[in-house]
Amino acid sequence: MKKPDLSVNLAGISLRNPIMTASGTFGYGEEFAGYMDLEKIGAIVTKGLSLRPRAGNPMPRIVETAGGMLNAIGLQNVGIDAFIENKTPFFRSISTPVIVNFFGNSVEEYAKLAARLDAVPEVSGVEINISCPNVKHGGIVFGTDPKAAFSVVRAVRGATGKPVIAKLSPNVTDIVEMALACAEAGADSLSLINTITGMAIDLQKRRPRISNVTGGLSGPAVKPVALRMVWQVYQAVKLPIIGIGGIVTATDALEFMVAGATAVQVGTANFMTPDASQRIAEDMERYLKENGVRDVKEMIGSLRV
Amino acid sequence: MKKPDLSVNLAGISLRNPIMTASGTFGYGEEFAGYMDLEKIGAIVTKGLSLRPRAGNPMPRIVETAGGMLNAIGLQNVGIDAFIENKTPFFRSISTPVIVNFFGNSVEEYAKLAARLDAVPEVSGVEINISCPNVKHGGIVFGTDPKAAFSVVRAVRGATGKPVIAKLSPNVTDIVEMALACAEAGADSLSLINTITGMAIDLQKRRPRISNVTGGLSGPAVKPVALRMVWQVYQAVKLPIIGIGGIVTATDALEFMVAGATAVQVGTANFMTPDASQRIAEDMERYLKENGVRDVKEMIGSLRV
Amino acid sequence: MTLNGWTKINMHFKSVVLTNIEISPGYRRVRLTAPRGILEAKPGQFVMLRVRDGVDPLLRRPFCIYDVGTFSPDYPDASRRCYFEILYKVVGKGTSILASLHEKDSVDVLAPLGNGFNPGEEGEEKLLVGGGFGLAPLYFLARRLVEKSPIKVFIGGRRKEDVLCVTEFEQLGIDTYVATDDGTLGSRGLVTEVLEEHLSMEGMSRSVFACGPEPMLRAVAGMCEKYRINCQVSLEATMACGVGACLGCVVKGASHSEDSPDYRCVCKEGPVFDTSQLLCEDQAEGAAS
Amino acid sequence: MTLNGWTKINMHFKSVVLTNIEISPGYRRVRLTAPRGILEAKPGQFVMLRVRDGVDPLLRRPFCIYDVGTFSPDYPDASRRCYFEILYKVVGKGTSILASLHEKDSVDVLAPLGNGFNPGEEGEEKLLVGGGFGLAPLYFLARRLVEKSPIKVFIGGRRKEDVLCVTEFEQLGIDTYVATDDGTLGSRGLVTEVLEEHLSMEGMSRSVFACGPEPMLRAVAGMCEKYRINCQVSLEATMACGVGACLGCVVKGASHSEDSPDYRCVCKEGPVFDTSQLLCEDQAEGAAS
Ligand SMILES: Cc1cc2nc3c(=O)[nH]c(=O)nc-3n(C[C@H](O)[C@H](O)[C@H](O)COP(=O)(O)OP(=O)(O)OC[C@H]3O[C@@H](n4cnc5c(N)ncnc54)[C@H](O)[C@@H]3O)c2cc1C
Ligand SMILES: Cc1cc2nc3c(=O)[nH]c(=O)nc-3n(C[C@H](O)[C@H](O)[C@H](O)COP(=O)(O)OP(=O)(O)OC[C@H]3O[C@@H](n4cnc5c(N)ncnc54)[C@H](O)[C@@H]3O)c2cc1C
Ligand SMILES: Cc1cc2nc3c(=O)[nH]c(=O)nc-3n(C[C@H](O)[C@H](O)[C@H](O)COP(=O)(O)O)c2cc1C
Ligand SMILES: Cc1cc2nc3c(=O)[nH]c(=O)nc-3n(C[C@H](O)[C@H](O)[C@H](O)COP(=O)(O)O)c2cc1C
Ligand code: FES
Ligand code: FES
Repeated sequence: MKKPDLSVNLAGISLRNPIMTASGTFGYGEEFAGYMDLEKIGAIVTKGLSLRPRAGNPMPRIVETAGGMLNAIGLQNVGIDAFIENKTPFFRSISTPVIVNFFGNSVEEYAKLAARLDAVPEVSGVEINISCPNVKHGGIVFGTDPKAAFSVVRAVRGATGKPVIAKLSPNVTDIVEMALACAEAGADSLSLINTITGMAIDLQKRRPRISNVTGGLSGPAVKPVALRMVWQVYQAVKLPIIGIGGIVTATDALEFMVAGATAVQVGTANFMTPDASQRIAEDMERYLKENGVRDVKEMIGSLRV
Repeated sequence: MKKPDLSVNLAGISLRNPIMTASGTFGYGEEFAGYMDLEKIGAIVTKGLSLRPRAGNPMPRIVETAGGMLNAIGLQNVGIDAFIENKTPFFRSISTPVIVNFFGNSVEEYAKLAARLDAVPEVSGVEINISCPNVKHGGIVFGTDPKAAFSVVRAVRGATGKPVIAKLSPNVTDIVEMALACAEAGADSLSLINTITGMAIDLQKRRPRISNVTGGLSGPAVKPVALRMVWQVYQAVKLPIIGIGGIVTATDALEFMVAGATAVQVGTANFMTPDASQRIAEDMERYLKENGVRDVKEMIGSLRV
Repeated sequence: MTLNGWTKINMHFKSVVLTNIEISPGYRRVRLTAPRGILEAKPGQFVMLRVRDGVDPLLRRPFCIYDVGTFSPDYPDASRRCYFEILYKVVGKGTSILASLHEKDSVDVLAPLGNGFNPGEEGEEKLLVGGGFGLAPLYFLARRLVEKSPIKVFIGGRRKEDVLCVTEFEQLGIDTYVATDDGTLGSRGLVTEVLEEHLSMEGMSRSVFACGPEPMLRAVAGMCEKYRINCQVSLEATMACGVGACLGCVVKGASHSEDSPDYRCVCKEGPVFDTSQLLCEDQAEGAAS
Repeated sequence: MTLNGWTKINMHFKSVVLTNIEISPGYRRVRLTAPRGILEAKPGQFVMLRVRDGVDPLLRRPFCIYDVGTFSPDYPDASRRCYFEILYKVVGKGTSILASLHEKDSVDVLAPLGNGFNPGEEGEEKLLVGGGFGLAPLYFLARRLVEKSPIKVFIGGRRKEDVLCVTEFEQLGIDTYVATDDGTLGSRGLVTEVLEEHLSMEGMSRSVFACGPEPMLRAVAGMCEKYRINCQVSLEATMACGVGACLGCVVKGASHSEDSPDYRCVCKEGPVFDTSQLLCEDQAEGAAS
């Protein structure tokens, strides 16, 4: 059989295949360049960026849980200036599109960042993190209140001509309501899910296992929840969806596409094995070939219920 | 050291130790009598009961996921009449308190069931399932809307003199709001969490792996989410809390108590090993002895943050 | 090991691998130590294995009992000990881990579970129909019935590798009829066609015992209905508890309807059912057959 | 095996267990095959092991390299192959699984990671201070430096079982000083007390290399500051990625403050740090030391 077509168009960004890396789990891409071929995946999403550098939370920041992990990095990042100066040169050395995940503490900060990123040619699109559960101000509110989400997305939409992806939090009663608010505000695409708020305790010390007390749950443990939310949103919203949550194999990735995702992001799996995203892309191609699927786009939303 | 005191008082029900079994995972107790000593645990919570018998969902109803499982049994149960006739005689043969989990499709049904159960002497208390994600009518609304939860709990409270436990759903933006509503309506205790709504897909068939499409996620995978919610509710509400979610070992159980639980329920672990609840109770006693804790009640809410 | 008071046959024990061999490509047989009570197990009953510690896999895996027996441990003056065997196909995570176990490795076992085959009347002809690992309970059944009744066994498979236990049945002196989809062993076609040839002939009173893939069971059940022969099938369903508590493993009973549900637990009321007890649907999705 | 173009020393390979032995109660040493590049590993660098497939455990486990070398496989005409060793304490899930691995079992390896010790000036006296499995990188360091510099090693432990590698250091001709909390081996008390005796004596120019439990490292660092001796410590932190991407493993750098954060990744900028680079806090919770 002919090589299957793995390319997808994500709100104007052409991806050679649907496999992206998830923000915060892949650094700025270069950290993984020694372990895989960055040209073999669809896109890189960088660590959440803010206007000014952020320290993040004290240690410990991560802990393993059954089938997953909790993290409370606290959005440590170099800030937009250092990002533009130190990270963008590397992006020019690769052809894979780079999408920048970012967050702010106010609608104005979001808009300001979006405007700054709009001027950076190495950036193919932006992903708005309205969902990070670790930030005390802003983040948690924007991600769980449809009105707040609307205003952030609307402001970002107005500040950039680049494709805008809104990344949704799963910590809500009704994910569809959040998705509709972001769609109405002008998002080009929705990515879901971010981490689920959780907690771990060290019994012997009677203390939380991460300094921030609570953290975000990710990894295979959350996959059923993520898959359900992608399916719910796919039925309600017309925008292309990026499926995220516990994707470790090409089968996982394709399940998300069957549920309605146009592309997927690989997060925690990068820690399990640093070439996870490349391997998933290659295995996906093999699966399509073996099953006579000529175009990966045929998989999108093909669930039969 | 002297034998530590494991007894707890749960809203008027004396438990010889804090280990209960979770509704739907332990049948009516007798199914496990051949594999463990039912006299060694604190209480048995029976399969969700309704006024009339219920068929439940078509097969398949369960699927394993990473560190957990999804179920959509659909609350199949024998109904209150058969329950009283066929199940209560067994309860008289054991001294362990039996708590009956139940649900209805309307406030009136909840109240009617509570009234019927009030007259059954073998029943030590009732647990209101307002949180089951599998029922199309009622359940999902009662469990995610604080006003609806209030009215159900209030009605049940009015219909029975037995201790009333309200079982909360984790599928909400704000678990504390739900807890407060149930507390205000007169619940004697809160149990959390019920399952998290999730989904699994059979890629080859492009079909959901459970007939109901979505199901409830349980098991070790959900433990971090459950622990977080118990901690949140403990800080906000004065009622005794029953911690549920992914408890497999005595360490897990004690972590929930450190987070604020007065007792715990063991669910999915009963499937991993049928004497799980007895083993947890025994290991808990050993832990307390080895660590010089004379009374398990000292553990409750002892988290240092 | 727990051999609790409630009823003697609820056993929960740690078991040690004695042997674990490949018997055909993709199929293996593992022999595991067991307490004496295992000798009471009935053909058609099953076990649930926890193949390793931890949460991956989370749930036990169900397997039919293929055989039970006793052996002498190879140290001096050892008294005889008991074992059971299962015959399994390597299909996924749990069975792959099981396949990787060595002598002396251990697994955690619940056994014996469910109800076995009803052996029926002595002297009557027993027709055993199976495919793949479905042969496991049928072999165990044959061992128990071979002295008392004439037996014929019909073995189907996609290719010759999927045809199991022929030698074992022949060693019991049982006539075997084999059919494969691709004709690499026995006749080409479905084993049910071979069975039908047999059923269509006049003969003594007989009954059918079947275990195998769902389409095979459906075909066998239909055929038995047509020839008015009693038929027992051993079913599969995804299971969590194995003891009738979770209600995860149900099949529709004969009187099932939307308004008046009649669900039976495969683990507790089965896995063997008389086909007359079951609802026969044209097109059932899922695990029930 | 991936030996990708970006930089030669990023290796990701499947490795086979050669030997896996207990060296003291609760401590083991495993020898694993590796590609040739492992010979370039520097003392203080570490590896991350995926001890088995599946999601339990989910994350890799970090271990310092204890030794590297070559061996002849025991089949005819085999060319020499490379190995590395780690010395580990069995503390939980991952290390228990590692302990259960047999010859020929395989693990997945990222190696070598992080920065090693800076060996400093030749001829200068090297004082190695370690406890428990902290001896692993120190032994590797000693092997590399023993020809060029005088070395003394100070080994601490709670009881004599926790005192590792004494024979190995002695075989290199290195003076060892041992202290145990309970006096079951060497002097009774803390190894830092023995070290201090040594530091307080006038002597040649020297520097300290330490790896072990956090309180020991704190004490050593404090002492070195007092005697104005250069000190490198190898730190531990919970890790996810091992390559500087997740920011899960940071420690506070010397210039850290709430307003102007200075966090360093233990995995990428460490695990070895000059103590002058680090912020010394009175009471740090967590993994940083
Ligand atoms: C009563 C009963 C008796 C059985 N007897 C035998 C036997 O004697 N020999 C034998 O080889 N197999 C037998 N099976 C099937 C066996 O249980 C499954 O093959 C096994 O559980 C698969 O586990 P896995 O982890 O290797 O596969 P998984 O990785 O879990 O899944 C691989 C495939 O097997 C299917 N599967 C998974 N779990 C089950 C389950 N509990 N029941 C049915 N299908 C499942 C999945 O849908 C999937 O298609 C029996 C099943 C039942 C219910
Ligand atoms: C750079 C580095 C080098 C190391 N070198 C060695 C070595 O040479 N030999 C050796 O025996 N150990 C070494 N360790 C520690 C080793 O990584 C842990 O002991 C191991 O990960 C525990 O895994 P587990 O699954 O057995 O324990 P778990 O079941 O995960 O936990 C058991 C205990 O170990 C602690 N722990 C778990 N993971 C880590 C981790 N990643 N880092 C630190 N502590 C952890 C837990 O908090 C818990 O108290 C090193 C750690 C680091 C960061
Ligand atoms: C260590 C870590 C850091 C993360 N940082 C960010 C971040 O900066 N911004 C963001 O939007 N999501 C962040 N995430 C969430 C992931 O991008 C992803 O949504 C989540 O981990 C679920 O996917 P997974 O299960 O594949 O990991 C982070 C996740 C992890 C594990
Ligand atoms: C098979 C199954 C059936 C369940 N049935 C009920 C039920 O009838 N009523 C109810 O309130 N909860 C039900 N639950 C939820 C459990 O009681 C428990 O809240 C949940 O499984 C989380 O605990 P665990 O992780 O220990 O299993 C069921 C769970 C499972 C796995
Ligand atoms: S497997 Fe639980 S009822 Fe059958
Ligand atoms: S372990 Fe990920 S940055 Fe160090």
